[in-house]
This record gives sequence, C-alpha cells and structure tokens, in this order.
Amino acid sequence: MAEEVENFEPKIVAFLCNWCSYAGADLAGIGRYQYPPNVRVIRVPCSGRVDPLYILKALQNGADGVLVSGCHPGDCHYIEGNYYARRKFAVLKNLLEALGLEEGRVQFSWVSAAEGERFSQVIREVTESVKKLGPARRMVKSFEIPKEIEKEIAEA
Amino acid sequence: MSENPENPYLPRPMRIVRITVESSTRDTRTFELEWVNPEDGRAFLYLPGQFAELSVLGSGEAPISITSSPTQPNLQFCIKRMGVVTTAIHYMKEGDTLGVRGPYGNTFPLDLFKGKNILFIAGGIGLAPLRSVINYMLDDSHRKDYKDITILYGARTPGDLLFKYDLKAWGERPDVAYLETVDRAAAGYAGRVGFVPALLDQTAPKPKDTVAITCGPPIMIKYVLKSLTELGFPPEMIITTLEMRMKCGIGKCGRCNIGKYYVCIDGPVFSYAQLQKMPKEY
Amino acid sequence: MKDKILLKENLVSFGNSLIEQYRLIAPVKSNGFSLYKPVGNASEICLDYLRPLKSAKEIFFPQNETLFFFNKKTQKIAEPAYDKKPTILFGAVACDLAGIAAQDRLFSAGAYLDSYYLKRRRNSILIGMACPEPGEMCFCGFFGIDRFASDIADLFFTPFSDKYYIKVNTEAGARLVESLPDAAAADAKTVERLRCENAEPKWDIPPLDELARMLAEGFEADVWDEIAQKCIGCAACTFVCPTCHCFDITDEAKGEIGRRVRTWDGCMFPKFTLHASGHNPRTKGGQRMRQRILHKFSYFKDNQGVVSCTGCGRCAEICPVNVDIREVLKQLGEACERKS
Amino acid sequence: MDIQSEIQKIAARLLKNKEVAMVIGYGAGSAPNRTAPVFIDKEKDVGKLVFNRFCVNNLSLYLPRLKEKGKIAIVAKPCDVRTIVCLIQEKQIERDKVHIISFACPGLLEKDGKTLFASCAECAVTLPPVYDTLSGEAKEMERNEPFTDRVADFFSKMPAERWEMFKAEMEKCIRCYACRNACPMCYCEECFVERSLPRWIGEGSEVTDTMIFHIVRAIHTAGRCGECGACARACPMDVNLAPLAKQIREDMLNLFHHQAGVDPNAPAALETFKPDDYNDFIK
Repeated sequence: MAEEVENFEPKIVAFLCNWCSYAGADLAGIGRYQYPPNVRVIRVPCSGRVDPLYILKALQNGADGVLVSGCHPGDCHYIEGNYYARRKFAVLKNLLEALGLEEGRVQFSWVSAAEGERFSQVIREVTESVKKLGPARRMVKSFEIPKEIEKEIAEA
Repeated sequence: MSENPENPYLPRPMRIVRITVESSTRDTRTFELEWVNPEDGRAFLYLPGQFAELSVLGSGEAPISITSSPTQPNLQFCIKRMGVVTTAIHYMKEGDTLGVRGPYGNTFPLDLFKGKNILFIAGGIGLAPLRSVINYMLDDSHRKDYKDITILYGARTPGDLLFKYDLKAWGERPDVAYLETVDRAAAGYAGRVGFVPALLDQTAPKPKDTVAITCGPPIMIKYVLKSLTELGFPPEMIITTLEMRMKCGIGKCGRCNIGKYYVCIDGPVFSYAQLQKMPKEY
Repeated sequence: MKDKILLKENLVSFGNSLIEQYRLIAPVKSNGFSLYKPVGNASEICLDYLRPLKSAKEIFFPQNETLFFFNKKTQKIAEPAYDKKPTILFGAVACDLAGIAAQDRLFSAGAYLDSYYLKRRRNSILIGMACPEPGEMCFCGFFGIDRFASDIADLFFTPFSDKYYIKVNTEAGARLVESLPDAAAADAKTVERLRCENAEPKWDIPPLDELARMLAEGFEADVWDEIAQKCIGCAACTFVCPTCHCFDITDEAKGEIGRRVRTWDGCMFPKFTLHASGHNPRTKGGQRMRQRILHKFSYFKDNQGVVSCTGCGRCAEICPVNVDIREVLKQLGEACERKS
Repeated sequence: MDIQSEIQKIAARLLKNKEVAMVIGYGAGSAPNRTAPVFIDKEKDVGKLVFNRFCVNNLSLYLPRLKEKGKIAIVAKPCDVRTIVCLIQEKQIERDKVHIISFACPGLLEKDGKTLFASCAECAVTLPPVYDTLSGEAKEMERNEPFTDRVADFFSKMPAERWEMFKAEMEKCIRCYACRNACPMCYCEECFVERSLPRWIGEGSEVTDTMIFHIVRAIHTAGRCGECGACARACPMDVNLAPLAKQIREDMLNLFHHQAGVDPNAPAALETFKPDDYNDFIK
C-alpha cells in the first residue's frame, strides 16, 4: 500500500473560472512557476457555474481529486457568482465528508488573475494532499469488464 | 428450442458510404450504408415499411425507418437530428461504422396495393418511410403491378423538401402524378403554397380502386384522415405508419404498446380501420 | 415420481448439499425484511416471512444487465461470459412462481426469443414453498392461484408439523430429493386438509371475465383520472411487481470502453413514452394508470393468454400513497356499473 | 373535540361557503395502520377525512399540480406546513389560494403502530409556523414513543465506516424515485436524473449512480427541505436517507442560520449570501 501511494500520480480535475483562476494559471506559465502536471484544467465562465454534479461526475469517472477555483470574494466578474458558489460548495463538501468521503478529495481555492505564483502553490498543495490520500476508490464507478473481454474487443 | 437461442440484441456493423444533406437547415440527412460483413446483409431481408434499430456505441440505439427500397443495393436511412443517438449519427462521417439490427416491424400491405391506384400523401420527414414503397413500386420490375400513382408531398418551406433528386425524377415521369406544396414560400420558389390537406382537397382523388398511404406530423394526419373520409375512402383503404418511442424493437420492452399492439412488431404500418379500434395513445 | 418428506431440522443440511453444485437463491432476512438473495450457507435462509419484499423476477431478469461490452475505437462488441452454474430458486411462493410463468411466456413469445432471460431460466430449478397465510394486501386467490401448489415448480414444499411435504413435479426435481424418504399417504392427506382449511376468502372485486369486459368498456372512463389523482408517478409498484417487464436500453461508456445495459423501466414514469420530438402520447396520470392496469388485465392476456397480475399485493403494500390495485379494480367496476 | 371531527367540520364549512374548491386530506387506507390522500370537493364527502398517527404523506406535493382548481384547503402537519411555506416562497403557489388546516402534531407511527418515526422523534416544531385554522389545542406535543435512532448511530462512526454504511444503504435503493416523487419540493418538470443530453447518471442501480442521485437531490433541497421525512417514509426499500437530511439541516443552521419554511419572508439559504459567509474551507 505504502509503495503504491509513493509512486502514485493522482489525476486531478480543476475547474477554473475564466476571469481569475484560469488567467492565474496562464500567468503561472508566463512567469515559469513550476507546478506538478497532475491537473486537467476545465475552464468555466465562473465558479458559480460549477454544479455539484460536475464535481461528483469527475469523482465517479475516476478523478482522484477535484479542485474548484474562482475569483476572490468581491472580485467576481459577474459581481456575486462566487458568493453563491461558496454556499453551495460548503454544503457539498460537508455532505461528502459527513457521508465518509475522504477529506481533501474535493478542494476549493480563490486565485486571482494576478496570482500566478499562488496558482502554482495551490496546485502543489492540492497534488500533495491528494497524493497522500492515495487513489480514489469510494466514489468511482466500477465497470467490471472482464480482462479477457477487454482484450478481445481492443484488437482491431 | 435450442439451449442457447440467438441473441436478438446484437447490432451488426455497417459502413457509411454516402451522406446526403437533405434540408437547407442541414438537420436532416440521408445515410447510405453498406454491410461490413456481407453475410449480415444476406440475412437482412426487408420490404417497404420496416425499420431498423441503429446504434452508435456509447450513445445508444434509435429506431429509424428504412427509406431505401429493397430494389436498391444499399440501405438508406433519412435521419433528423433530434435526440442523443440521432445527434451522434449526425456527427459521423463517410467511412465511419455504426450498428444495425433488424429489419423489424410489419411491411406495407403490398398485396392489397396490387392492381390499384395508389395515392401517397406525405408531410415533412414523413416521406422517408413512404419513399421506400414509392421507389419499390416505380422500379421497372414492379411498376406494372399498380395503376395510377399520385404523390402529394408538402413541407414547411422549400428548403425542407427532402429527397429533391427523387422529387425531380418523380415529377419527370409520365406514369406518376407528383404534386408538392409548402406551408411558407421562400425567395425564388414559384410552386404551390398551402397545407397538405388543402392540396388533397383540391386534387380530390376518386376513392374507387384506390389505396391512400399517408405519413407525416400528427396534425397533418388528423386532417388528411378527415379529408380522405369525406372523399369517400373506406378506412380499410387508408394506410399509415406510426411513430412511437421504441427501444427493443422485438416486442419485449413494453414502450411502444398501444392497447394490445406493439408498434414494433404489429406495426408500424396500420390501416385507419385498425387505428379506429385502438386507444388514441399515439 | 414419488413425493418426499424432509424434516425441518434437516433443511439446512439439505440446502447446503445443493450449494455445492448450484447457485442457491432463497429468502434471506436483512434490515427487517426478506429478499430473494444468493445464499452462501443454508442457515441464512429465512422462511419466517410473508413473502419477500421484491418479487423473484430479478433472478432471471435483473434490474441491470450488461447486454454486451464494446470498444468504440475498434467497433467490436462482446457478450459477457455467462455463469454456467445452474440456479436453484428455493422458497418461492406461488404468486412469484406464477409471475415467472408469465415472464416465461413473454420472453419466449413471438419470433424473437430473449436469449438473456432464457439462458438463465433454462438453467434453473424452481423449488416452491407453500405460503402459510396471505398478507393484508394479498389476493392471489382471486386469480385462482393455489398457495399450496405450482405447476412450474420442479419441487414444491409444504410445511406441516416438523416436516416438509415435497411434491415432486419434474425429473430434475426428483434428482435433488432422491435420497429423502418417501411421503406416506397419511402425509398427503394432512397436506390436502391443510390446503382446504386455508381456502381463499371471497373477494369484493368483479370476477375476471366480467373485469375484462369492464376494462374494454371503461377505456375512456373518467374514473382513471380519479384513480390516478393521488398517484405520485414513481414506479415503485412496477419495480416490485413479479410480472412488470418494461425495460430501457442505454449505453454507458468510460473512455473507449463501454457497455450496453438494459435496466428496468416503468410505464408509471411520465417520461416513459416521451418521444425525442417532445411528443408524449401519455401525458396524464390517468392514462398511465390505465396503461398499467389494462396491460396486466387485458393486453397481456390478449397476447400471452394469461392475466399478468398474480395478486401478490406488493404494489399495494409499498405504494407511498396507498394506491391499492384491488381498490382500483373495484372502483373501475363501480364506474362501469354507474355508466350502464 | 378531537382533531378528526374538527378537520371534518372545518372542511364542511369551507366547502359549503365555497371558500375553497377542494379539500386535500387523509382518508382511510386499504389496510390497518394506513391512510391515503383524498381529494374532496363536495360537502357531503367530508366524512371521508380521517386523522390518525399514520398520516405519512406530505399532501402539499399536490398543491402546485391542482392550483388551476382555485383555492384549496389542505390538511397539513406542522412539518408539511414548512414545505407549503417554501412552495409559496418559490412562487409555486399563492398564499391566498391555500387554506392551511393544521394542528399540534403528536408525531407519526410506523406500520407496527408502536414505533415513532425517527424524523418525528427529532422534530422540534410540533406546532405549525403558519396556518389558517388550527384543529385541537395549540400546545407543544411531547413524543414519548420509542424510535430507532439510525442517525446518531451513523455519525458515531469513523469516515471509512460511514462510507461503507452509506454505500450499503445506496445498494438497497431500486431507483423507483418514490422519495423524489413524494417530496413536495421536488417539483421540477425535468429531474436531472432523467435528462438524456447530457445523461448525468446511469439509469440502473449501480451504486455510484445511486449515490449521485441521492447526494444531488439532498443538495437541491438544501435550505428548502421542510424535514417532513415523507421521502424516507415513501421508500419501499427502507433506505436510510436521514443522515443526508440531518447534515444538510445542520449546515443550514450552523453556517447560514437558516431554517426552511419557518419564515415566509426569508429567502432560501442557497438563494442568497453574505459577503462574510463561512470561508474557512477555501484555500
């Protein structure tokens, strides 16, 4: 188990708001701030656009962690989208943890367009913490395809 | 019965050989398919009126009526983009593979049609299933079996008239009376404007020795049935084909149930006489 | 074939002798109610029940079933491997056996055989169990179902004193109980007496043939809207029903690999008949209720020769708003009487 | 006068004076310890109205679908009244088109006739927050019957164990949607589980699909759930949904000081925000 965790490279789905966090990711690139390659970025117009379903679907389809990142409170391009989002996320996160999902599978951050370095820092932290949790299992949909059948239909 | 009956749910692969964009809005296209394994094609024997379950792996299956005539070499399906599966099919290109199982359902009563005048009344994409039987009758080997053939066809706009190549060919044939109409004209359109039932009333076909075959949107069917009845067509001589949400295609899943009938095995072709005895749940 | 006797105290060892060669499915109690479930040790079998909460249909027609796996890239498909180990359904009550008989007809009817159902069904043995006392929602007697016998069961158990009387109906059944002692004539008499003493009560519902006429006449009756007014449009009734067989087929994919699954569906769901175009032939609750009732009592009978209700009472039992199929039939009868 | 006769009397008066077009209430069930919803539009039928401790449904689910009938009187337990208030807040019904007949609620019993429903044992509001007529006395009720506290048991466990318990509950679910359809707040024309473009979750009873259904439904009712427990009582498989409802309720109270359906003028918790809302969980 320990060895598995050590070599484990988590897949992390990051929903980034177009106006702040996505631009922050851009800036991290321009500023050459290094961060681990574990995140798969999905650009959304606003953190308020992130439906809890998106997060759950990511987990169901095998994401080891999900990060949602938007503008700092008060800075939302749509004035208050992230305020509404914050309430929704609090409910989702607490509910998942109350049901027994590992704390840290689902994380949230505020990163502005000017915070390239902070973006890389957040990604480093998220990746580290998800790595510690090990591969996600609890919410992942099982496909139960027998190995020999998978092999049979893979051959052209 | 054998210990392991053949699995009726497995689709057979077909390759798209040609895609024809039919409507000006590009949301209706005809897909011409050929069998990947010729032996599947030899087992797939169909007659006009039948349908097949088309499947896109990962998206699902949808029942689509066969629009080609068995006198033609390849299978053709005219598909309007509506739901999950039809949208997926619209994303496909020539050379792509999709799955087909069938043919399912009953056929047009070709024996009843023999030696009679035939009147087709179609609206919009309702022409797709009728095109199969029209081209079957117009084939050199069958034309002599039928007397006068009249085709009335209407669509919302000129751009929505499907199978323009066939419409032109039918219009040019001396042994076919082809009349078309549109609900709304468009720039450059010089033809008739008006609804299909109005065209039917103007044409006033004689019911003697004539079978009417109709397919189109429910509201059109409603008025066409009314007009035909007023013209004196007996319900047994009015034939239509129903559209229902189907899933299995083989009379098990219960979805296309209308009264004791399953549209997928007892239909989709019904006479108006039969429809009158069925619950109005279609 | 001689009928047999099994002492109740030997039931567990008898059951365990079956587990070696068969997949044994029997009523098991968990969370306060009993369900037909695969049994690892016969001591789990619980016969102290009315009838399991769900019917036995899912043993041959599971709620989710992979029809085949596919690979979107190669366009290849493959059926899942099939467990060759035969199944024994033990402890099925007569209403559930009648349900299986109805499903047998449907899945082998017409030009298309349902290979998935038939593969399982043909590789199975049914062992029935007499139902000691009908529940408060049960009315199997209305359909002439005998709680103490079933034609389609290979073996049928009737408990009395410290024993089970085993009626042997088939060769396959006989092989399972070969080593057990034969039943005496006196035992047969005791069981027969038990059966007579537990004859069904009378039902305050129009008799079946009259009901068929009423259903045909009552198609447009306003009573359907009345009956359906309280229905909330869930499909719990269809899911616990031993004969409801409507299903949906959908694809699920993960990357290039996927599967086509069939899952139970229900005519009580408002979207069951919704077309892709947005047209829906059954938009009203009354129409959906009529579909369910007429399918059971009229359409299925026309097509398969039997009524597809076994009077198990499960739909009434679990209905969140107490739509009781017996009352539906009664109301319908009253409405038809009013009309004529 | 007992609650039942008083309800009948009120219903008779309302129908006689044509104050309402219909009374929705509880009628006798088809077996002991059961009731069924009844819809009464004639004064002579008010005798069909019953009241006992098996009035398990939340009848307010019928209000939006029957609103074209005109003004409707409804027999509602205090917890049901909370959902009526939510329906009014969400403009599904109008306050002056509904006549609420309520009472001090003694709590509901399970079919055994002895055990109190867990949601009733936990209920803190035995008097309706809003009503038009009150049957019986307006006094807080004590509930002394035994009940099975599955919530406390659930939350006493460690996360991994909780997840296993949650999973076991989800595996019981047959996806009949009785819980959703019994819920007055689940009035969406199209539920996310039935959408096909995109299809959010599989149709079958695969456990993660089922989990997503219940988690998202719980979130959709956050701040709107009247905690009437009708979902749990509707479940044929006895799936324990209480921990989800409990967690949502606690969050609403602790994080946002919100209780659904108590104040008709307060917006639902997720429809509003404060700039200084709970932020600790965000990096």
